[in-house]
Amino acid sequence: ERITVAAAADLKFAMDEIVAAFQRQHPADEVTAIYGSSGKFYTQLQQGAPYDLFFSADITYPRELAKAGLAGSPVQAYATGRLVLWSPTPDVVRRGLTGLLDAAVTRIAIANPRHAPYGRRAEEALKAAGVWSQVQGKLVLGENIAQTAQIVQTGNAQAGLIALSLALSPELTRSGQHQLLPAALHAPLEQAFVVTQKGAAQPAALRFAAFMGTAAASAVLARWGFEPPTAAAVRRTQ
Amino acid sequence: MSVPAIEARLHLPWPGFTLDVDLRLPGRGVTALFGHSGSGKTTLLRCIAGLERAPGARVVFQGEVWQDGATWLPTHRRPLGYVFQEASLFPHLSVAGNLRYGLKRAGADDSALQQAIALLGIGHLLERRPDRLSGGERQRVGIARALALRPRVLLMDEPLAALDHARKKEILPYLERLRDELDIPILYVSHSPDEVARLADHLVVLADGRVQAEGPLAETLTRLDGPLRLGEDAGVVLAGTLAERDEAWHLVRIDFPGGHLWTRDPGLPLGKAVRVRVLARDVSLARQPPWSSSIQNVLPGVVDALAADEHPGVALVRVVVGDEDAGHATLLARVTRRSAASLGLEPGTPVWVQIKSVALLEG
Amino acid sequence: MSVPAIEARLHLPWPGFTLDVDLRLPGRGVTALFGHSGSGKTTLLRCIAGLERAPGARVVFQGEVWQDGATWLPTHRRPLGYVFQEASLFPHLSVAGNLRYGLKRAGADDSALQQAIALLGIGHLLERRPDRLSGGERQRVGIARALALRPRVLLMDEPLAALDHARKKEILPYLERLRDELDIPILYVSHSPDEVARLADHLVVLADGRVQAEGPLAETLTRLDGPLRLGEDAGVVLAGTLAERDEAWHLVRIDFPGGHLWTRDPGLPLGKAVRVRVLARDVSLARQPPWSSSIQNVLPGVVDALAADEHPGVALVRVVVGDEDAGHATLLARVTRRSAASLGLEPGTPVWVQIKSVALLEG
Amino acid sequence: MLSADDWQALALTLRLAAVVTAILFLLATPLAWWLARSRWRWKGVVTAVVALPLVLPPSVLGFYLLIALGPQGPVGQLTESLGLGRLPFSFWGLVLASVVYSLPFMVQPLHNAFEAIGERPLEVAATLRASPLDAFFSVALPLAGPGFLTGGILTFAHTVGEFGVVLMIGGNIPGVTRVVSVQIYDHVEALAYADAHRLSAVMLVFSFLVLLAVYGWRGRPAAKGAM
Amino acid sequence: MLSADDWQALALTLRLAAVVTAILFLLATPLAWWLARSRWRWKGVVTAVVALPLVLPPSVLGFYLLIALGPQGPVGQLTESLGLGRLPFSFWGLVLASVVYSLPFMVQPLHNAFEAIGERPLEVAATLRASPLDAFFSVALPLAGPGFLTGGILTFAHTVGEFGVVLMIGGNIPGVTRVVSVQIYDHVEALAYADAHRLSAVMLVFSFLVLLAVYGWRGRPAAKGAM
Ligand SMILES: Nc1ncnc2c1ncn2[C@@H]1O[C@H](COP(=O)(O)OP(=O)(O)OP(=O)(O)O)[C@@H](O)[C@H]1O
Ligand SMILES: Nc1ncnc2c1ncn2[C@@H]1O[C@H](COP(=O)(O)OP(=O)(O)OP(=O)(O)O)[C@@H](O)[C@H]1O
Ligand code: MOO
Ligand SMILES: [Mg+2]
Ligand SMILES: [Mg+2]
Repeated sequence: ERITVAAAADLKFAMDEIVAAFQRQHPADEVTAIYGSSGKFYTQLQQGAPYDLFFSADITYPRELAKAGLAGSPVQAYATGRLVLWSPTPDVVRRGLTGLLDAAVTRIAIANPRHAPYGRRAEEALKAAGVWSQVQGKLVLGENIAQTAQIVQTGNAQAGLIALSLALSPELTRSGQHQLLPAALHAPLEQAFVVTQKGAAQPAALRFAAFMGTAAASAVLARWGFEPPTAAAVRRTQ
Repeated sequence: MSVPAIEARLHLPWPGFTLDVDLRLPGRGVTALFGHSGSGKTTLLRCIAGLERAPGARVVFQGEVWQDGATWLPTHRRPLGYVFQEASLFPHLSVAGNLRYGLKRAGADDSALQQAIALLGIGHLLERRPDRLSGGERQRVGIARALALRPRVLLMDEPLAALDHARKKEILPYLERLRDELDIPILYVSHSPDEVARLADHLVVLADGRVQAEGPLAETLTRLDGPLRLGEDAGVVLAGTLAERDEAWHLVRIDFPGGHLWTRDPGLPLGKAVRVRVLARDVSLARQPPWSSSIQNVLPGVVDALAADEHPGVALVRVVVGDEDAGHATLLARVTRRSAASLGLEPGTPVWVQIKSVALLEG
Repeated sequence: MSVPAIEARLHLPWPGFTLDVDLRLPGRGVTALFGHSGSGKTTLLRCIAGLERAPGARVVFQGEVWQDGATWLPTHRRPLGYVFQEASLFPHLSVAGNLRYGLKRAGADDSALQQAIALLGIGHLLERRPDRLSGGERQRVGIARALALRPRVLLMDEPLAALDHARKKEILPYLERLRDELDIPILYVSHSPDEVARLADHLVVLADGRVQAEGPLAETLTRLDGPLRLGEDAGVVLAGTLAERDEAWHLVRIDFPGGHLWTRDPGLPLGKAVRVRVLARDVSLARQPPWSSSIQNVLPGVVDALAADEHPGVALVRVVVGDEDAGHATLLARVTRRSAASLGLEPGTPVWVQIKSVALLEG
Repeated sequence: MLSADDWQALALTLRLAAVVTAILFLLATPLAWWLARSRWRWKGVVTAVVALPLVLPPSVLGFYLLIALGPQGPVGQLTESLGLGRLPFSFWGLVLASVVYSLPFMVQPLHNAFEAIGERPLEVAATLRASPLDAFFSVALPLAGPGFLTGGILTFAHTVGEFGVVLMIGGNIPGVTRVVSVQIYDHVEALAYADAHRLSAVMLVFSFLVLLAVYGWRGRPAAKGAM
Repeated sequence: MLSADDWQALALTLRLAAVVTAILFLLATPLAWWLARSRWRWKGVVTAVVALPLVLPPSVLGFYLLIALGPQGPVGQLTESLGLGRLPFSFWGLVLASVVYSLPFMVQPLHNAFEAIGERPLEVAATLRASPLDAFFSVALPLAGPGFLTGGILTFAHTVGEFGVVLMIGGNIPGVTRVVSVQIYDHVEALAYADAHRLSAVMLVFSFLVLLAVYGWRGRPAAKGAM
């Protein structure tokens, strides 16, 4: 049985491993994971996209889907993302968010706050650090968090606020360093998924949803820097 | 005009030029369209072919209505052959491709094409692309392409203008044969009085989009007052028969109502009907019978009328030759006014008509 | 050929055709290029203009090397005027735009253009777009466009082919004046022996890309054996002067070495040098002086040579007129062989040469 | 060198581009012909409408197509009532979107090419008994050759290079809608640059060879003129 | 009706498209001329190279431009050593990317148009004393009119509609690189469909009017022919 999982860009590395683990347990199932911005998947699902599960980088999109009657399962929180300050220059990383005011830092990459959950949290963090208005002129916006990572990774921005899960990737660890931003600087990145209407009819989709609750899945998520879902998120999804 | 005719009533107003004609052309033979540059010859042909759509016009060909009121037969259904003024070959086809283009479509077989290729001397060009041809070569391919269709009427817009005399001399008899054997009417635009006199049975003179003169060739040519000033080429055409052959000297005698003429042997069988063209410039007049002159043809006649020619020093004299029994023929002579006076020429004067040379036209 | 000449040594091999000429043309007057369709006339003009690049060729114009070895003067720096075989007007410019295109670039003023516009009768077309012109109108615009530049040499590729006689008659004298007044050489491709005889001083006959005959017009025309078969248009051109005027009869007498001829008054001043063309077909021979004939011009002469003409029934006779004092002239007569025999014509026979008509060419 | 996924994406891309180009040849040819020859007074409006897809950013076009073809959209309801199912996220949905998206790239060159032919060749064909349809095929089409070449290349390439529309309406489904452009983008986003480079290189070399073959074959053009 | 941001994006888009079109007129004209007239044996290779940007998906092109123009890239090091700073995420970076991206859309129609002129008009111009350069401006350019129109429209529109490249290399900076296509996309992703519809509608109507003006002005083409 084949199923398609649409996953937020920050899940790129974690989800690949989860899928591999799942398939080891269910050799008959074939899972294809595709990655992109949560907002685009939401738009597509509204128009009947043939995805069986939707892993968002937040909790709002899945809830909206459920509200529209397009979900085939309850919304389930699966992780809490973390934001890091990443830069190829160790000095910038060391000095933290206030260091971004430095004249040597001319460009800072964040995801687009209007529709990328990581972007919204980045904006909150910069505001909380009191530098938002000063750094606004330096901001370049990625369409999603993976593209944001790629902007800094290629050196086109001296610093970026990206997902910890991406910062842990071999490419990024090799080419720069990161500093975890205190969780208190922004609202938690509550991430949730739903099985879609189409997926509800696919036993494999339900099996995959169930697999997310296993320790194996949680271990992978933890290894890629995701924290367990917050109590509030779990509450809201029930 | 006993045979069904071509009827064309056209009115086409353009800024600066209006075509306005009402013509009935004979259903066989060559009709020459004559007229200054810009007088509307091409436009007339295009209207007849259906390439130009004159609203309210009427075009009838041998009883078939091609255009009238709501009736409109599109060009490709009109059984015509058209030679454009500028040889318009398809640039994407070879010469052979151009020649064969119409064959299947017109349901014609290969024979007319092969004949046309041989006649027009384009056999060695068949594989060529049109942009590698000389001007005259292009024109010849254009002519062959139209002839290959075996059309029921030929519209030719200055087809020979780009060709040399030798080539013309080869093609003209072929067109004559076409006219006679296929019995199809030909509308022929030409600036060459030579070609016209040779080919045409009927003449239409256009000026400024209107018909200025029209009629059978013989009539139109002997009109002394006509608007048709052929200048050096004024003359008459006589219809006769090949009556005798002088093998030794390669000459033939042609009898016509009113007399006979000796001319070079064209190699045609005795008894054949032929036309001879006698130019006014080749005719001199004398009051006494000349002798021991190289001029072979001398006929007795009577002056019929005199008229001014284009130049004040010259006159055109119309002379009638023949008698009650043999019939009559009219000839034109161009003489200086001084000679006319010194010879005392006036209507009724008996004269000897000396004809220096005669052009024999077949058919 | 005392004046600096045009020198053209060209070798251009194409598949199926090779141009191979080595010409020295007079630096003034009209050189007619004659030859069958496809004989290389256009190609020759194009090489001289620099539109076709024959490697290794040599083209020199009045001492200026236009092409030789590494030397190559691009077309736009050659002070020539070119009339294309197909009137090639710029489709994006009006007639006026086409005419003015070269003016500034050649540094010419308006006067030549105005003259050309008037002469070619295209004043009413100036605002027109080229695709709204008739074939002849396009050609005339093309001629005017080249003339407006006041070029130092004119290359004309069948410029008058699309025009009617009346129009030609208007343009030819203008070209003659150009030739004489501007003193520029003109290379003139034409299929019309009429035009050639009238305009040309020098003749080049091409066949298959090679020069078949070449020389001053008068010489080339009286060569009985020449490869140049003018057919109906065989004849000679005599140079003379306008010596007397007969006001009453609108005639003039033209004296030339060897005799005189009466012809229509062209309206030129007495004493002017003129050329007259006498076609072989207009000349008859007699053993006795004719009298009371409308033929005005009768000269005594002696048969010089006889040659076969194109038709076995006809002969071309070369006759010398004049004497020790007055000088000599050569004339051609076309007579039937039967007449030649009955008159006993052979070299040395004294004859009366009757000339029926004469074409007066200016200059 | 390439993964099976990469090859699949390549094959899919070629298939998509070929189908779209073929459909557009059929669709755009009569349209361009009509545009080039009609004298209808509102022709300008039609020309402008045909050119409109040009200015729509692919993502926007994709969005509107998604809405139109989706279950609530007019086209979507039509296709469903016809039993064709839903087009978004299917190969034929991509085809439809690409046809709309690339329409002007086919129409414009053809329009120009047809216009450049002029009246005369068609008049000649008519005097040689060719009906207008016949003349269209035997004269206009061959003479418009360079236009067809350009239109075909622009369309094919444009479809191969398409990204925004596919991303929106294709949904990135392997073997169905995951074309090369999307696959490379995925490699990039996954920071798998080496994979991206390899696939890009293969595509580049392949495209280059195709273009070279086309332009090499085209050779020296016929010397025709505007006069 | 539109927000200030929307207007800013619109203005920026028009400016970008106008600059790119102008640059490409200057760049592509000599290139297309050379392609149409040269008889160099490797011309086919150049033609193919010029057409290559066609097949590169915009996102991929954007990615490679990002690398090339970035601090480690060859162009980036050049621009920095010239004191021009870095191009990515700047207006001129967008211009550069768009020029590369749209090059074939300008070159192809011009190439066809120049080729269709043929030799004759230029020969005539030469006999009328026009130097090759002069003839180019006074004869070839006017005769290639429809090609310029098509090239201009394709380029302008293609730049207006560009998305993938801008996404990669633009960085979505308001007033600098946030063009309309990105702005609409943002509206869509932010689920602000009403905003997206409004901006799309304004852009559509505006583009339609521009195209209508252009094609209306163009009117009936001159009757020229291939014969
Ligand atoms: N581009 C070309 N390539 C090969 N052969 C050519 C090319 N152009 C012309 N020819 C051939 O060269 C010969 C000479 O052509 P050219 O145009 O000079 O003839 P022409 O004497 O001007 O004839 P016409 O009186 O018919 O115009 C012809 O046989 C023609 O077929
Ligand atoms: N499309 C057009 N629109 C307006 N006037 C035109 C158009 N085509 C031709 N004319 C004009 O119509 C008149 C007749 O043109 P036409 O081509 O019939 O002349 P023609 O007798 O064939 O002349 P030629 O002997 O020079 O070929 C000319 O004055 C020409 O300028
Ligand atoms: O994964 Mo997102 O939707 O790019 O923040
Ligand atoms: Mg005409
Ligand atoms: Mg020629």
